[in-house]
Amino acid sequence: MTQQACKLVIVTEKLLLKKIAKIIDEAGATGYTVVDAGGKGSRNVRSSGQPTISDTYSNLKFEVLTPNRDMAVKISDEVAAQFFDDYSGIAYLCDVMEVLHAHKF
Amino acid sequence: MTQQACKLVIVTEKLLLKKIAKIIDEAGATGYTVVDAGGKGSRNVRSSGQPTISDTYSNLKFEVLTPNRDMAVKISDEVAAQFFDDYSGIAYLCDVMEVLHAHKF
Amino acid sequence: MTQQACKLVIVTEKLLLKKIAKIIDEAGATGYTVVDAGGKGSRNVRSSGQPTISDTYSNLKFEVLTPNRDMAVKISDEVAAQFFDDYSGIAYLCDVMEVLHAHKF
Amino acid sequence: MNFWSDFLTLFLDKLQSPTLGFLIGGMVVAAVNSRLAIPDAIYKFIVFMLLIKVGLSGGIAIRNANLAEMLLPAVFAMVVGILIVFIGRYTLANMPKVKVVDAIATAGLFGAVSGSTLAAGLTILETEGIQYEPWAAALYPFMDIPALVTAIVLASIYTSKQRDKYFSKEESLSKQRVTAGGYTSEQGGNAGGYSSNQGITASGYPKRQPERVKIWPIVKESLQGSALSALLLGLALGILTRPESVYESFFDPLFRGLLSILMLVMGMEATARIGELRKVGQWYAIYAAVGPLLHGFIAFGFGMIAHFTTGFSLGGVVILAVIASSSSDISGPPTLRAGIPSANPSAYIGSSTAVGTPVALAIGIPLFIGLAQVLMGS
Amino acid sequence: MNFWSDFLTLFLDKLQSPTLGFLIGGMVVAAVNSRLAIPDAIYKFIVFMLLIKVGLSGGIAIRNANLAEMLLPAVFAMVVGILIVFIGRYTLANMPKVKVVDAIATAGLFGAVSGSTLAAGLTILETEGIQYEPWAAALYPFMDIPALVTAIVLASIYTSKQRDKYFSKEESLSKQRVTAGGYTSEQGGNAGGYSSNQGITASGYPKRQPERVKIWPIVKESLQGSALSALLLGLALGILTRPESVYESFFDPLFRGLLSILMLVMGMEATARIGELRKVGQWYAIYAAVGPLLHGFIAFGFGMIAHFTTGFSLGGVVILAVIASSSSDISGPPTLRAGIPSANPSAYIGSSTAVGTPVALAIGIPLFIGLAQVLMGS
Amino acid sequence: MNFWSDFLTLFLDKLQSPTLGFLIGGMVVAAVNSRLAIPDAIYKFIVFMLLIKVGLSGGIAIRNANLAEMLLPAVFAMVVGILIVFIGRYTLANMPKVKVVDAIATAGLFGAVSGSTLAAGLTILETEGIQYEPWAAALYPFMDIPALVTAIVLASIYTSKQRDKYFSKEESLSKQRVTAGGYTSEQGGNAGGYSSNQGITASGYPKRQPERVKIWPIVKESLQGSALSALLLGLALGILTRPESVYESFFDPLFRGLLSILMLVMGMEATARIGELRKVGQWYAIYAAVGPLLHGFIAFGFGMIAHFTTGFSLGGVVILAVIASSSSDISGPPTLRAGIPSANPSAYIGSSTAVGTPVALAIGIPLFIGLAQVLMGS
Ligand SMILES: Nc1ncnc2c1ncn2[C@@H]1O[C@H](COP(=O)(O)O)[C@@H](O)[C@H]1O
Ligand SMILES: Nc1ncnc2c1ncn2[C@@H]1O[C@H](COP(=O)(O)O)[C@@H](O)[C@H]1O
Ligand SMILES: Nc1ncnc2c1ncn2[C@@H]1O[C@H](COP(=O)(O)O)[C@@H](O)[C@H]1O
Ligand code: NA
Ligand code: NA
Ligand code: NA
Repeated sequence: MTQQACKLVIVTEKLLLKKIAKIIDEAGATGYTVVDAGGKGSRNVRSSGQPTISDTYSNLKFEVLTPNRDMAVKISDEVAAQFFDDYSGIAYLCDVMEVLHAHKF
Repeated sequence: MTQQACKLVIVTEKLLLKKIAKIIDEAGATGYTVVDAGGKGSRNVRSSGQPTISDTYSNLKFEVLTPNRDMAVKISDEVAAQFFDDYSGIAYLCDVMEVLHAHKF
Repeated sequence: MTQQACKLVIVTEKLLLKKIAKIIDEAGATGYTVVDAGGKGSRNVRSSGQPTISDTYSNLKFEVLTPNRDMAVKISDEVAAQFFDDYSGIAYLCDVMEVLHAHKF
Repeated sequence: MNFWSDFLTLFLDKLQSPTLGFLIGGMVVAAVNSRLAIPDAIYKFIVFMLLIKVGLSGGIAIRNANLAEMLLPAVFAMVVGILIVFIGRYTLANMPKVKVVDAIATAGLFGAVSGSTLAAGLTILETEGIQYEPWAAALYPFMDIPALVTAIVLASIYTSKQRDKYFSKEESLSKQRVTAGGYTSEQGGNAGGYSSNQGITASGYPKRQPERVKIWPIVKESLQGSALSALLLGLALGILTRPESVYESFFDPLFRGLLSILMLVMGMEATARIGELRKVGQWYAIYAAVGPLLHGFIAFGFGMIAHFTTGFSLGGVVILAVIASSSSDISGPPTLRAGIPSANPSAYIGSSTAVGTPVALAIGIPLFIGLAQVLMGS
Repeated sequence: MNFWSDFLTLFLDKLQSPTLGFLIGGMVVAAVNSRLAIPDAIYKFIVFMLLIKVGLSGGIAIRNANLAEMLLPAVFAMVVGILIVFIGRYTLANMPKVKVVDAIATAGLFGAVSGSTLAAGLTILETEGIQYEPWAAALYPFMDIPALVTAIVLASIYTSKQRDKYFSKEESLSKQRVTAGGYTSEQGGNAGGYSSNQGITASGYPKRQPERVKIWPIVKESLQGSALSALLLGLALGILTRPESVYESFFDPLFRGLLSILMLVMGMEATARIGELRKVGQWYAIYAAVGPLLHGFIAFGFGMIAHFTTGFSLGGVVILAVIASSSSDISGPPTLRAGIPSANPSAYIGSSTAVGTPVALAIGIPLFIGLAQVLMGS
Repeated sequence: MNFWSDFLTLFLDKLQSPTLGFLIGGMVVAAVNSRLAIPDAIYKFIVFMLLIKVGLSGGIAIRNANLAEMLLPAVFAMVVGILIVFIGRYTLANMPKVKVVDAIATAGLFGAVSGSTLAAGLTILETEGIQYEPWAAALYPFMDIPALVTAIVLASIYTSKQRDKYFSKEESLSKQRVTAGGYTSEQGGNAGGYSSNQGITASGYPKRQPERVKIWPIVKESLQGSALSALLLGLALGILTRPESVYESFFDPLFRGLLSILMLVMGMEATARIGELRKVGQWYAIYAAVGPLLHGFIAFGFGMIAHFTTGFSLGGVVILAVIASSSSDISGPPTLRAGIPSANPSAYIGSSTAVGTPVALAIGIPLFIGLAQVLMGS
């Protein structure tokens, strides 16, 4: 038995890690995956005072599998409302053909 | 000439790197891409004895482009059968519209 | 109001970072996201003289959201033409269901 | 005119110290686009080593010190920290094309303290053989935290006033987009130049309620920063345990060398940030060049009051001036990013790193030490 | 009652050493949620530096040593390592709500050895001026490897017995899901609380065949770990080359300082892991608090036998006790994760890092040294 | 036959030095698949520390040196660097199954200089008490840059000739795919074995125009490399500031220890790269084993000319030989990857790291020092 799903992708500033993780949890998602990312967008504003020399990436990319579009939009709206006025960020939705294996979904 | 493909995504614990790479190779995939990832899921069990303080991510995310769904499912089943009893992990399948350029596919 | 988009993914060698970023910019994309990646492909040629011992990944994965397939193909063709003779790399296109939030798209 | 010639000689002499040499070396290295880089892990560890060393030596010495003496200088440190923010609020923030929140954040960073500048100051003081109170380095948090708190509170008051204006205006203009928030709502101040005109959003953003600023979370946030934590940890260990053996065999001998490498990083940073500063306009550059010296002199003045009233040493006066002239590089920026999220980090980090810190290090420190030496001689 | 009062004085004295100060400092720093962090690269490098130094000094000294003397202590180290695992198997594993595999893995980690605890023990021995055999640090692998091997073998025997039971039951219950594996098949022991009820899978998982445990791969895995590799590399270089110049100019002088930073990390770790330990239940906490001291005393006893029969020094006895009371923090966990995959890492890492190591460091080391000093005095 | 027996004794003696011990230790550690690893950040920092130290000590000494003396050795360094590339172009590149661009890149790397090999050579020279000119280490860039430039120019000339042939052939074969580029167009030289036959591409690749090679960008690229930047920064700081205090308290005492750890990394690297070298064929191995000694002897010869004509010291002659026999490990490979993109990095990095550097370190250095000592004695 496999299941269809949506994948919500959020790219934003590193210092929001904990706050966004909390929003995802509270929305009822079964989990999330996060990777360090760099990038360029429209704001292109630095997020921290860390040295740029030999700097590692200062963005994060969250990927959240959700069972339906609604949960994804709910998370994304909450994140955007709280943070996207002041912080860099983008959120988009991808199709997942099927979730093949998961401990809980 | 471009070609359609499936993208298999596997997120699991870091110490399985070599073993999963071997499974992917043996399934006949032309390659794979892997990134360091963090995340939260249902098990949420630590995989290593490394310090959590200033820890880097302890998950990996594999992405494998396969020419068809069957190869992806084969890899995913093999990985799940061998590891997902004891280790954290999730596997899902995405659509790739087209592979635009590849040295071999 | 949300908007559909394409996601172009390019995995290639790290030392091309700046050059590819420039191509993306010049093609008129609103931004890009980049993460460190490792991987195996057909060429499997090392890209740098850095130690392999405790080496971090030597590939990069670019993800560019573009409003249409044409811009993505344009970027990908330019990158392939300039670099894929001599450097490892793969480029593929995914569907993005919708861009939910973006400062500029 | 003996004073001026003495002072000039001393000042020029200090410019040749290895500390400054590494700073300028770093600037040049970055300017010629060298790929030389000090790994992030090393940078963070060096900062830790320097601040824990400063803390340890203070802590060891404090055991026998009379802490009552510290009262007046500590109060002065607080006063200076708060004063610096207000100065910025009523000068920089009123300049044309300068956004008020950006200016307040910048003033907060200049009021706060840089651990590396402090370390450099202590080293040069020791090289010159000038005495200072063992607890002088512990003045750091007394200036740092009040400055950051003041900046965040001022920004918050300003933003909520703006918001009130904005919302009352908006009520009349029904159906206006609500996405904008504090940033884009400022007329004529959109220095960054980005508007969310083309932005897309799945559903409208809900209105945010203005909140009252709480002081304690800001203080906690500051104390939890890596720089202050290391300093305070060192102080505590110095006072409570007997770390002399490790201090003498490890922390002390490595101090100067690690500092020189940190100076290299600061130099590279300064060059790398120049571009960001340029984007936000020349008023920041002017503020960042004049501020450190002005702030240092104000603190020097307060220090001299303590010198004459309670016998605060001239070395201590220099330290007070150095921490006033320094601007925070490690703990401050993240605290401000969280506390004044609508301020543009390029403005305050660019000002501090590209101009403020080099000025404090290369001109401020030699200036204040030279001044103290002339005063000692007289 | 002279013995007890002497002992108490000595014990309290040791509690003020900088080594412990940094450990406790680290605990406090993490407890107040400070953002102070020692970068991972630095942590790994410090571990390397400490263990190669311990190896080098051993190797240099061993050149002139009579290695025949090492025989009995080495055998005792092996015996103690294996014994510790069996103790855990028949105490902790029988407690209610404790899963057997988790308990065996925990016991394996407590039987194994911590390089940082060993380094701390050696430093304090040297501070106290207590002599020990140059090869004593080389007892490390003789206890570490047998403990890990025993744990993995015991767990494997247990798991395959369970599996047999399970499969024979299952044959009668046709069509039951096969996904479960060793973990969920245990009745009443599902401490982690996760079941794969809601899990989805594209196709059924095939049955896994029980395999015989092979010893050599476990030994190899242990020897290849970074901690043991560094120690053995140091030993080999100490014996085969003339590294005195580098040793004296580099590895030795940095030792204490690096150790103090490592203690800070251990302290921070301990606090960070407390939460995990809490999840797995109080029996682990009790085992982790009592185990190190019990194991240390057992080893002390064996050491005294060697002391009286072959003249093993009292310093050597302390080292034997310290490595017994320590629990592995670097090499052990990954070896166990691979060797007993069905065990919950939170259980064993939590027990070891949050309670076991602080107890061994803060109570074990002063205790055993105090004991040795009292015995020397008498 | 006194010469040979003297030489042999001296040579064997050097083989026991800790520097070599760590190198061989690293090889063994990697060969037994140990998980011991020196974090990347540490590795990069060590390289920085060694080269800035070499630069600083040179710079401090140069202040009083007569730089006119440097002219002849610097010219010889350039000549040797260029010569080495031509030797490789007309030997290795003509071997069967060896691709010309790969061979040229390999020769370029062997002509270029390794900072770590230079550091090891300086250390052993100092241990042996052999004098050398303070500016001798500054010969580094005079050999390094010309070698890399020559290699890139030669490769570029070769590639554009090939391209011309290819395109003129192609014009007659209309509709042939253009994807191929320099790499696949070489008949019989496709050592890597990959062709783009199965490759897919959204649209045809446009033809690339042959470009003229520009020298200055290559020189700049070399100077901007982290190794050369650190060396030159050190030199500049040594000459222009007074860094003696930091040098003596920090950079100098840590030098030997850090070098020993770097040797460990080089050893691990050598083993790790052996596999890559095996893939590209035995001619690379032979070149990499013979090359360093041959290049070293050539440089030794040139050095002796300078010795007899301008009094260049024998220690200086050894340094010239050591940098000639070394092959670049840090700055060279990225420069070549960018400058000769069609060359297979496995070929040149494998040759240099797996064989060239160990040969230069373990045989070259003792050989040239032994030779110098015999010549001094005579
Ligand atoms: N068109 C795009 N494609 C991929 N990533 C993007 C794009 N636009 C923005 N991003 C990512 O989103 C982050 C924030 O964007 P912004 O808020 O526009 O500065 C950037 O740093 C990028 O990592
Ligand atoms: N709903 C989800 N969305 C994205 N990633 C997930 C999700 N659930 C689990 N993961 C990832 O899969 C890993 C293992 O999940 P689990 O086996 O459920 O602990 C987690 O650490 C996450 O990185
Ligand atoms: N089938 C594949 N699936 C995912 N990633 C791939 C695949 N093939 C190649 N790659 C990635 O593309 C990079 C370059 O591939 P190549 O040019 O074939 O060596 C590899 O290092 C991988 O990271
Ligand atoms: Na200040
Ligand atoms: Na133990
Ligand atoms: Na060379």
